[in-house]
Order: sequence, then C-alpha cells, then structure tokens
Amino acid sequence: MLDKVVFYFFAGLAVLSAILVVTRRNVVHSAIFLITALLATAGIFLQLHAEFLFAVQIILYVGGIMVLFIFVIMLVNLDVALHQVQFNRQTLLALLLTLALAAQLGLGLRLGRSVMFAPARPGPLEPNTELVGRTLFQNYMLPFEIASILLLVAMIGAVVMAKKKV
Amino acid sequence: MIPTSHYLFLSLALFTIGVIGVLTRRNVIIILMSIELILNAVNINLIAFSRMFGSVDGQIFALFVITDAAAEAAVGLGIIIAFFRNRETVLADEMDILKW
Amino acid sequence: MRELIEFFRPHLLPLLYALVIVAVLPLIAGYVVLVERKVMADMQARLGPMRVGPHGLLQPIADAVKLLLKEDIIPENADVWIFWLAPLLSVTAGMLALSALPFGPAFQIADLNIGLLFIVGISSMGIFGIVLGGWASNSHYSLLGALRSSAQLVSYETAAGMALVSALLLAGTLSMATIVRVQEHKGVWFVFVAPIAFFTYLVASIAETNRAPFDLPEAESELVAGYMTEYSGFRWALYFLAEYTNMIVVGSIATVMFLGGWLRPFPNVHALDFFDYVPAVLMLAVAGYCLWRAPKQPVTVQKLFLVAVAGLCALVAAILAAPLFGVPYLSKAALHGGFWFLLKVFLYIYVFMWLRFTFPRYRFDQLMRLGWHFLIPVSIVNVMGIGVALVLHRQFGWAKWLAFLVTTVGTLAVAGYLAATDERHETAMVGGDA
Amino acid sequence: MHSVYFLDHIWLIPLFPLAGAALMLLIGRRLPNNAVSTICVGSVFVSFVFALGAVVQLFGLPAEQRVVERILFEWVPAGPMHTSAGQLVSFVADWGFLLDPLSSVMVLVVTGVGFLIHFYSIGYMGHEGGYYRFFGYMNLFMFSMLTLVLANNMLLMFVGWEGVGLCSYLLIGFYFLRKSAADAGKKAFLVNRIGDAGFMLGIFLTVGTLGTIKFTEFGPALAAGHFAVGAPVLVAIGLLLFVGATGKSAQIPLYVWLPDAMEGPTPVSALIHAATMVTAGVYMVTRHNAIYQMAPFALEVVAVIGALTAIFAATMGLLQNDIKRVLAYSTISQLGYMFLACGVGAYVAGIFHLMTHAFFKALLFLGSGSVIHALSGEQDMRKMGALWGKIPATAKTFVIGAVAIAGIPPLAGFFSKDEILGKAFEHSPLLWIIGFVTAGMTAFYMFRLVNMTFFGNSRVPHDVEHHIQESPKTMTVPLMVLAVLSVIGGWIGWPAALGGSNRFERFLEPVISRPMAEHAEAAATHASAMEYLLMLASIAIALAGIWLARLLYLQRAELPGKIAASWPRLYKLVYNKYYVDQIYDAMFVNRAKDLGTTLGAFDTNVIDGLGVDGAGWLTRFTSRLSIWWDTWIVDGSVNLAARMVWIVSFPVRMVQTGLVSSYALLIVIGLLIFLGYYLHPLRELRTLFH
Repeated sequence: MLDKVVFYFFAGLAVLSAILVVTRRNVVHSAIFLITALLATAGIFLQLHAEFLFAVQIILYVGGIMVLFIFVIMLVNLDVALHQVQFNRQTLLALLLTLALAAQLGLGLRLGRSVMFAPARPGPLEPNTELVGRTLFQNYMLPFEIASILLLVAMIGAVVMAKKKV
Repeated sequence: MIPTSHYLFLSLALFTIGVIGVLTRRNVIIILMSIELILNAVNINLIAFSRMFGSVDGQIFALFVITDAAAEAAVGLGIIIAFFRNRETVLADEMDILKW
Repeated sequence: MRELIEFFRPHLLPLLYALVIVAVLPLIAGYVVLVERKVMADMQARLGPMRVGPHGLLQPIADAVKLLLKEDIIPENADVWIFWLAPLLSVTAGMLALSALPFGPAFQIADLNIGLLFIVGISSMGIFGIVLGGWASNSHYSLLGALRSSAQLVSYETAAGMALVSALLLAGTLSMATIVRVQEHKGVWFVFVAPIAFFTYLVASIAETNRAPFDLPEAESELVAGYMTEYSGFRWALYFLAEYTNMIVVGSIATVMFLGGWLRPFPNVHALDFFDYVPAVLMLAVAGYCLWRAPKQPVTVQKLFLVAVAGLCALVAAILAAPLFGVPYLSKAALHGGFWFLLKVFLYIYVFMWLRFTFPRYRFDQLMRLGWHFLIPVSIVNVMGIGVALVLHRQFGWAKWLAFLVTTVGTLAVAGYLAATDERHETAMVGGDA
Repeated sequence: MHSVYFLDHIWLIPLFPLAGAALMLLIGRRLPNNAVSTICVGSVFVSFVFALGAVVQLFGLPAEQRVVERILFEWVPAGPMHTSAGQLVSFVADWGFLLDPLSSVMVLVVTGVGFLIHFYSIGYMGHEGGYYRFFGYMNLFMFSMLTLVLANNMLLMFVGWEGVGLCSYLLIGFYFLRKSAADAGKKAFLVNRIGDAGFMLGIFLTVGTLGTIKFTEFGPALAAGHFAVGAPVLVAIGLLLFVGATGKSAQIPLYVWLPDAMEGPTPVSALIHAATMVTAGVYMVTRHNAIYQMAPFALEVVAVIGALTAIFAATMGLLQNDIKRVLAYSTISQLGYMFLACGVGAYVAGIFHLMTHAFFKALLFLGSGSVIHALSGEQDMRKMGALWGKIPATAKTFVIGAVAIAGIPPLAGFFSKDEILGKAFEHSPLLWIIGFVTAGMTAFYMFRLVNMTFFGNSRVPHDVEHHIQESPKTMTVPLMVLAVLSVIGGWIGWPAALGGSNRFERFLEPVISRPMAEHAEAAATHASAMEYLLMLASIAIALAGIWLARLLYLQRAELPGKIAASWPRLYKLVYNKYYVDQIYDAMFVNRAKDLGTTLGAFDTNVIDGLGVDGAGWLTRFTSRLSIWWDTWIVDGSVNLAARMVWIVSFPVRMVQTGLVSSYALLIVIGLLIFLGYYLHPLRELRTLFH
C-alpha cells in the first residue's frame, strides 16, 4: 500500500520533471528539474530496496554531476540564450519518430507480457550494501578496474580540454 | 506488489522524453541533461530486473552506468567549456564543423 | 481509522524526535551564535552582547524576532521562485542530515544501514541551496560567491569523504549507531587510531561549512556577503540557520566517526566510573555560577531570570543524576549519552570558532591548492595506509598499535613531502592565476 | 771521409724562411716587433749558416763529384712518354734540391746579402706599420728565391720563379694605400706574366724535346737526342727561356716595371730588385747553358739584347733626379752586362759579375735608403747635397760602392766588369765598344749621384735640414759589411793575366759545358797583351766619367743646364726615358683595354642579350604554354571529376549535415527500422503458437 503510493508518487514526479527538463527555456530551471527527476529516481531505487544505489545516486548524480552541470551553466551563462529559439528545425519530425519508437517499445513490452508482468518478488538482497560490495569486488573486479581507468581518462581529458591554452 | 512492467514503462517514458530532448533541443547542456535522463531510465530498468531476478548484478551494472555518466558529464562539459571559449555559443546547430 | 493508527505506530517515536529536533534546532543555533559572539568578544578582550537579558542571554531571541519582523525584499528581475526555493533547500538538507544521526543510544530518528552515505549525500545537496540562491538573486557578488562555494565544496567533499572512508574501514559498517557501538566494543575512539583522518576531516569540514579561514563565498571584504548578499529577513535567517545546522551536522559526524559518539571517555574502564558523575556536577556548577552572579544584576527581572536559569540547570542536573540512584524509567545510557554527545559536538564547534578568530582568510587559489594538492592526496594515502594497517594486523598478525603507528608515520612522511613540494609550487606560482 | 750533414740537409735551407713566413702571416699580428725581427732575421741567418756549411762541405768533395742532389719526394709522377725526337723516356718531376758550384754561389749570395738586408730592415722599417707583414713577405721571398736557386729541375725552379714574382708584387705594393705603389705592383706583376709565359712555353718545349727537365740530365739527353748544333727547336727553347729571363731580369723590351718598382721600401729594392730576384734570369740562362751552347743564334740574341739594354738603360740613368731611379736604371744596365756575358758564352763572368753586383748594388741601395731615411723620406737629388759630414758612415760606404761599380781596381766591380768586357771583345769588338761606353756612362752617372748627394752646397730644405742624423747601428753595420765585401769580393776572380789564378772560374768549371772550348782556350792563350790594354782602357774611361761628373756637377754646376738647352730635343727625349712607357701604353696597354671593352660589349649584347635573355624569354614562353595546359587540361579534368562527384553525392550530402542532432535522429530511425523488423506482429504470433 505505502509501497504503491511511494512508487507512483516518485514515478509521476520523475516523468513530470523529466518533461519539464526538456521543455524549460531557462537552463537553470532545467537543471533543477533534472535534479528533482534524479531524486525521484533515487526514491524509486530506495523503493526497490537498492539503498546503496540510492545513496550513490544522490551522492554522485545530485551531489557531483549536477553540481558540475550548474557550475558550467553559470560559467557559460548567456542572457541571449534565453531569447533564442530553443528547438531546432527537425523538432516535429523528431517528435513523431520518437513517439513511434516509444510505441514500438511499448508494443514490445506488451508482447513480452508473459515475462514482464511477473511481480518483483522480494529477493534475498539484504544486506544490500555488503552484497553489492562483495559482488563488485569478487565477480566484477576487472570491470571495476576498467571503470576506474575510464574515470581517470575522463578526468585527464576534461582537465586538458578545460585548460586555457591547449 | 508492483509488477516489473510498471518500472519498465516508467523507464520507457523517461527514455522517450530523454530522446526527444536530445533530438529537439538546441542547447548542448540540455542535450547532455537529456542524456542523463536516458541513462537514468536504463538504471531503473537494471535495478528493476535485478529486483525481479533477485540477483544483485543489475545494481552493479547500474553502478557502472553511473560511473559512465560521471565520465561522460566531465568530458562533455569540458568540451562545452572549450567550445564556448572559442565560439561564444552553446547551440548545437552552430557546431557544424563536422561537415567541413 | 484504527488501521491507520496501526500503520503509523512504528513511526510515532521517530516523528516525535523529528518534531523535537525541528523545534529545538533554531534555538540551539541561535545560542551557538550567542556563544560565538561571546567567544569572539572574549578573545578580543571585550564583553560582547550584554544588554538583552543578563549577559545577553536573551540576545538570540531578540535577533530572531527582529529577523522575522523584517521586510522581505526580493530584488528586481531575480528568478523569483528559485530565489524563494534556495534557502529552503539549504535548511532542508541540513535537517535531513540530522535525521540519521544518533544523539544517543536511543535518540535517533532512523538508524539507516547506509546512514553515513545518506548523510553525506544529503549534506552534499546543501550546495544547491547556496548556488541557486546566488544565481537567482541576479547579482555579481552573489554569483561569484555561489561559484566559489560550489567549487570549494566539490573540492573538499572528496577529502572529507576519504577521511570518513578511512573511519569506515575501521568500523566496517555504514550505520551510525553501529559505528559508535564498534568504538565502544573496541574500547578506543577512532581519533586515536586514525588521527590523520580526523585532522583531514576537521579541515575539510571547516571548508564545507564555509567558515573562516575558508569563508571565501561570504568574504565581506571581497564580495559583500557572497551568495546571501541580496537576502534579508527570514530567508537570510534560513541561510544562517542552515549554516549553523551544517556546523552541527559535521560536528556530529566527526563525533560519531572519530570521537566515539555518545560514549563517555573510557566507557569500558570501570576504574573511571566516577566520570558518570561529571554531567550532573557540571550542571550543578553552572547553576551555582548563575546563583552567584544573580545578585550582581542591575534589574530585579534579570535577577529573577538568572535564578530561574539556575533552577533549570539544577533540574537538568537532577535528571542527569537520577539514574545513578536507580530511579526507574530513566535510562542512564540515554540521558548521559545525549549529554556527552552534545558536549563533544559543542567542543568541536568551539574549535571552529577558535580557528575562525585565529587565522586570516585564504586566497582562493591557495584554498584550491590546499584542497587538491595537499588534502586529497593525503587523505587517499591515509585510506591506503589504514587498509595496509588492517591487512598487517589481520593477515600478518602484527600488534595493532604497531601496525597503525607504522602506517600513520608513513602517511605523515608523505604529507610532509607533499607540503614541501607544495611550498615550492606556491613560491613558483606567485602571481600566476589559480 | 768528413761528415756531409749539411749536404744531406740542404732541403732545410729554404725551410727556415718558410717557417718564419708562416709564423708571421698567421700569428704575426699578435707578436711584438722585436719578436718579429728576431724570428725572421734569425731564420734567414740560420739558413745562411746551413748554406755556408753545405758549401764548405761541397768544397770538401773532389772536384768532379761536386754535384749533390737531394730528392725529397716525387712531386709530379708521370708515365713514360715519347719525346718529339721519338725515343721513349719516363718523365718525372721531383721535389728535389741540387747543390753544385753554381747554385752554391747563388745560395751564398742570396742568404748572405739577404741576411744583411733583413738586418738592415730592422732599423729601416722600425717605425712603419705592418712590420710583421713586411718581414713575413721578406721571408716568403727568401724561401721562394732559395727554392728557385736550389731547384734540381725546371718545374721546381718555376715554382720559385713564380714565388719571387708574387713576393715582389706584394712588396712593391707594400704601401698599398698609395695608388702609385699599387699600380707599380700591378705593372711589375703583369709584365712578369709575359716573361713567365715564355718560360712556361720553354719548359713545355723542353719536356717535349728532351723528355726531361732535370738540369743534370740535359747533357746526356742532348747527347742522346743527336741534335745538330743550332737545331731550330733548341733555338726556340733558348729564345723562350730568354723571354722569361727578360721578364724577370728587366731586359729590353720588358724592363719597364723595374724603375716603377722603386715605389717599394728601399730594403725591398735592395734585396729583390738589385741583389737577388732580378738576377734570377741570369742564373736561369746560365743554368741552361747546355741548351744555349747548342743554340748559337739564341746566344747571339741574348748578347745583343744584353748589350742594348746596358747602354740604353745607362743613357736613361744619366738624367734621372730620383736617387733610387738612378740606381734602378744602373741595375738594369748592369744586368745587361751580365746577359752580354752569358751571350758571349762567358757564363762564369756573368755569375761573377752577378755576385759582385749583388754586393755593391745592395750596398748602394741600402746607402740610398739610409740617405732617404736621414732626409726623412726625401728622394729627389736636387734637394740634397753636402751630406758628407752629416752622415759619414753612410757617405763613406756609399762612395766605396760607387767606386766599385765604376770599375776602379782593385775593387770588386773592376774584375767582373773587365772580365766581361774581355770576353765580349773576343766575341766581337762591336759589343765591346757598347759595353765600354756603358762603363763610362756608369761611372759618370754614379758620381753625378755621389756629387749631387754628398758634396757641393746643400739644397736641403731647412725644416728637414736640422734633424738630419746618422742612421742607427742596425742600418750602418750592414752597410760596412757590404762595403768590405764589395772591396774584396772581386778578388776570388783575380784574372790570370794579373798573376792571379782564376779560382772562381775553375770552381764553376764542372757546371759549364763548352762545345766551343777550343777557341776559348786559344783566346786565353794569345790575348794576354790585349787584356792589359783593355783593362787600362776601361780604367781610363771610368776615371774619365768620374772626372766629367765632378766637372759638371761640382765645379761648373751651370754647365748641365747649358748642355740641356743646346740639345733640347735629345734632352727631353732622354729625360722622358725615350717615351717608352707612353709607347707601350699606346701599343699594348690601351689596345688591351680596347680589347676588354670590345669583349665587354660582346658580353652585354651577344651573350647576355641573345643567350641569357633569349633563354629567359624562351623559358617564359614555354612556361606560359604549360600554365595554359595546367589550368585548362590538368586542373580542368580534376575540377571536372570533382564536379561530377559533387553532383553524384548530392543526395548523400542531404544526410551529412554535420549537426549532432540530425545524426541522433538518424540513429533513432535506424532503431525504428530494426525494432520494426524484430517486433513484426506475425513473428510474434509465430512465437506465440509454438
């Protein structure tokens, strides 16, 4: 009962703020709505008993990435950008195509109902954090290292690109 | 209990919105944000399935996805700053140097 | 109706705690401000607020009233609703963070099993309050302050997180209460095991709360009041509240992680049980001091007020002393735990004040260099060091103290090296842009 | 058997001056003057010592083997070749040195007099700029001259020959800031070129004819070649070599450079243009006497040219007023004497006169240099006079020199000159008469010079007058030494007629080949009475000349003007040196200039105009063509291809917008298609049914 309330609340919040993200004229507003969307997603994670992911979502996405975004937005803050056309020429076409895509995916989901409608059964995922930790550092050691290398590369690349004189 | 498909439809919705954002907006920053939305949709899928199959691997992949998102955000924003420093603009359809 | 109550029953106590916190926190914050002004006055050899109430004891309330009654100004073409939202965000973040903190063995809203992560994440959301507020008020001072604070916070969060991770390694759990229990069980506060981590966290937390000597986002001499230049009245009060809440939060975190939470010193040494009397005696002493000062007050009202305060203190003392005499329904652990916890937090905050009035402000590039070139590497090395120490202790069976001594010394050596190179860098960088 | 160290090391003799020269010309600028003089004079002195030692050891050898040849290395190796006479010989030119009586005389003269003159130069050049340069050139000259003298073949001799030419050019032009000096240098060099050309042709012809250029092999080669006496090829060789000699030794017609060469410093005039270099011609002719003996006509030419030069130069010397020019002309005429001697086959007499002349003419030049030094650079005799008391050492030595050259016994000049005259008389009385007159003139102009310089009343301008003083020891000592030499120098050739035994002649015997020895013998036997007569005659005419000079320039100083007035034409003619320079200018120099201008015009008009510009125009034309080709054909085809591609690629370009968004849109479309394939309802039904 509470479960359902939480889920639908967060889902609605997520979708709503997602729509606002792509429609707002002001970039900062979009960022804020993205934050709310992310928080809603985090809530959904929590509702799925993925506490660790919830925390990571908040710390990394909300506390890290979004701060970066807002930082950059303020760096490149252009008042002219507010008065420009916000949508490009292919908007209508894109809209149609994307909706078609969505329809196809929905169709796929419907066709897959036999599998898909199985209820999420309460898995033996407790305690979540320890479990994630063990799996990560035992079964997924190599991908973990690769991911860290990816982060390192990204960091160096960002530094190099953001330097004054490249 | 909430059937998994609801999560899937949710993520489908988020995904669609994100794609629309990527395809239609001119502001590169918003395009990046839309990409983040898409990634979130993916995460929701992953975690929903991990919940459904009662295995934690999906969460691991969600972790990797988030890592990716972080890297992509860092690099993308770096590119944006560099580009802005050169061209005084953040509009995607003014970045047409790909066609020389 | 009934099932609704049934549904809410498990959540009743937490709700109560939450109400208490939300109600008391502003008061505490106000009195922390008073204490800060008094300390400042003391350090600057003057009296500080003396007018409102005896020794200015009522000053915070007066300030609060003034702030509430002030006109609420929203600057022209500011982004209204973000302007309205931002302070709320800050305060909310701070208070949410409090919700996972154990003020005592019993006094905790929710003992999350990812408590620490939760707190870190939530408090990291506090940035948005500052940044958005600075941006929304559409003023260059504010924007600069916001940018500075966001950069500063992002930079120092890493160091703080690393410091906490090293404590986590020792505790082996994320739940705050459990961390404290681990310290009790091991019979040692982690500050003694991982002093470098504690030091790192101290510095990083000062920076995270934008306090001197890292208070560049609100450097009066440079940008009038930083991100809250355009704020006034109640919103400004909210920001202030948020700042002090954050101080309390970081203090609490430090207390839990390093200073053994609600534990009294040497909880397992029964030879030192007389420490149990300290709280009551302390409160009695305060009461006595008030009584002694009472006749010296100019006005009768103030005399009476002081006497009342003395009575209150005596009452508290009695409550604290009661469990020792086996009074039922009053668990010693709970009461004394809260006392010790708050004592430690206030000591921590006192250190903040002390530093604030002692050190001059940093330049921004110095701040950044300190963060990136010194603190972060040191904290990372420290994490590795503690890991190594644990391995040495568990796999190779070294004596615990030896292992930690070795690694700590090694980390110190690295820190020294870093400091030296950073010195050279500093001298080389003079005049260069940060 | 006594040691032959010096003989083995004759090659060292030219080496010391070379070292000195190298030092001077490389690092001399940094050396202090005294170091410079020590090194250079020292090097010359050392080579003099070596030369002396070598000669003494040569004397030690028995007469028939007094030919020492030391070959350093094979210089010009060349394969076997056919001479014009047809026999096969292997030609080779070594870097080798030859010491025989002839070259030993020369080497002693060169090193000895050279050393004295170097010593003198220390004082004379004391305060001149370019001190090190001067001594460097001098040493270089010594090296070249010694190479010339000691060479054992014509080619090496030619090397020395050119070397001395170069040094003379450098030293004449020593004051190269003075245009006259520079011109004089150029003149000397160019005139010498003509002679050198002759010499080279001579060498070539010799090689072609005899197949060898080694002096020691001339006799055998000639013998082997079965040449008839007076064979035209030998005559040609002789004449060509003599052309070279006239160039170097300033004989008619190539004497014109020598008077101008007086522009150089006096020691240079003394060393190069009196004592050593100019006599190289005589030495060369003597060296090739073997060939000349086979070519009587060439000898005749040599004799006649020599005689004519002698009297001609003497007449020019009569009226000169520049003290050094007088000496220069006298040098020319004395050289004429020597050639006369060679021409009449009296090589020994020629060399003898060469030696004595080296002594007294060097003495005279140095003396005049001392006079000029004393008069602070004055060279005009009309501004001199009455210096006898003021610079006694110079005056006395100078007078000794004058007496010697005038041919008064028992001084050196008498013996040599008298021997030449005797030989000339035997050959033909006409030549004798010319020489006889010349001797008189010589005496006359020498004493004219002496009188005008040292006696009579002083015509020295006052500002110069009161700081006349005697030259330093470094200058006077060489003067005295040379004076002594020019007194006793002739005694080694004391004629048999005067009861002497002509040691000098016998010493030189082995070098001289005599095909016509027999009638020379006859002459020697019959003519003793005649000889006394000739001696008396020459002494008499010398005294007459002296008396005349005294009469004209001391007692009755107005006479010369009168005489000049009485024959104005002749006077002008002689005074202007017969306009020879002007004639040469008109005949050769200007013609050469005209040729140059014509060639220049040819260059500008034909070569540049037609050749270069034409080629340029042609290039431009062709390039225009190729430009047209490139633009229209090559580029045109490329552009065509590009345009075609452009047209064809039109639909593709519609897709390729370069905009990220559109690419993303394409991705979506692709996704649509794939999903449309996989999610096709029929597929789905199929899956549902089983």
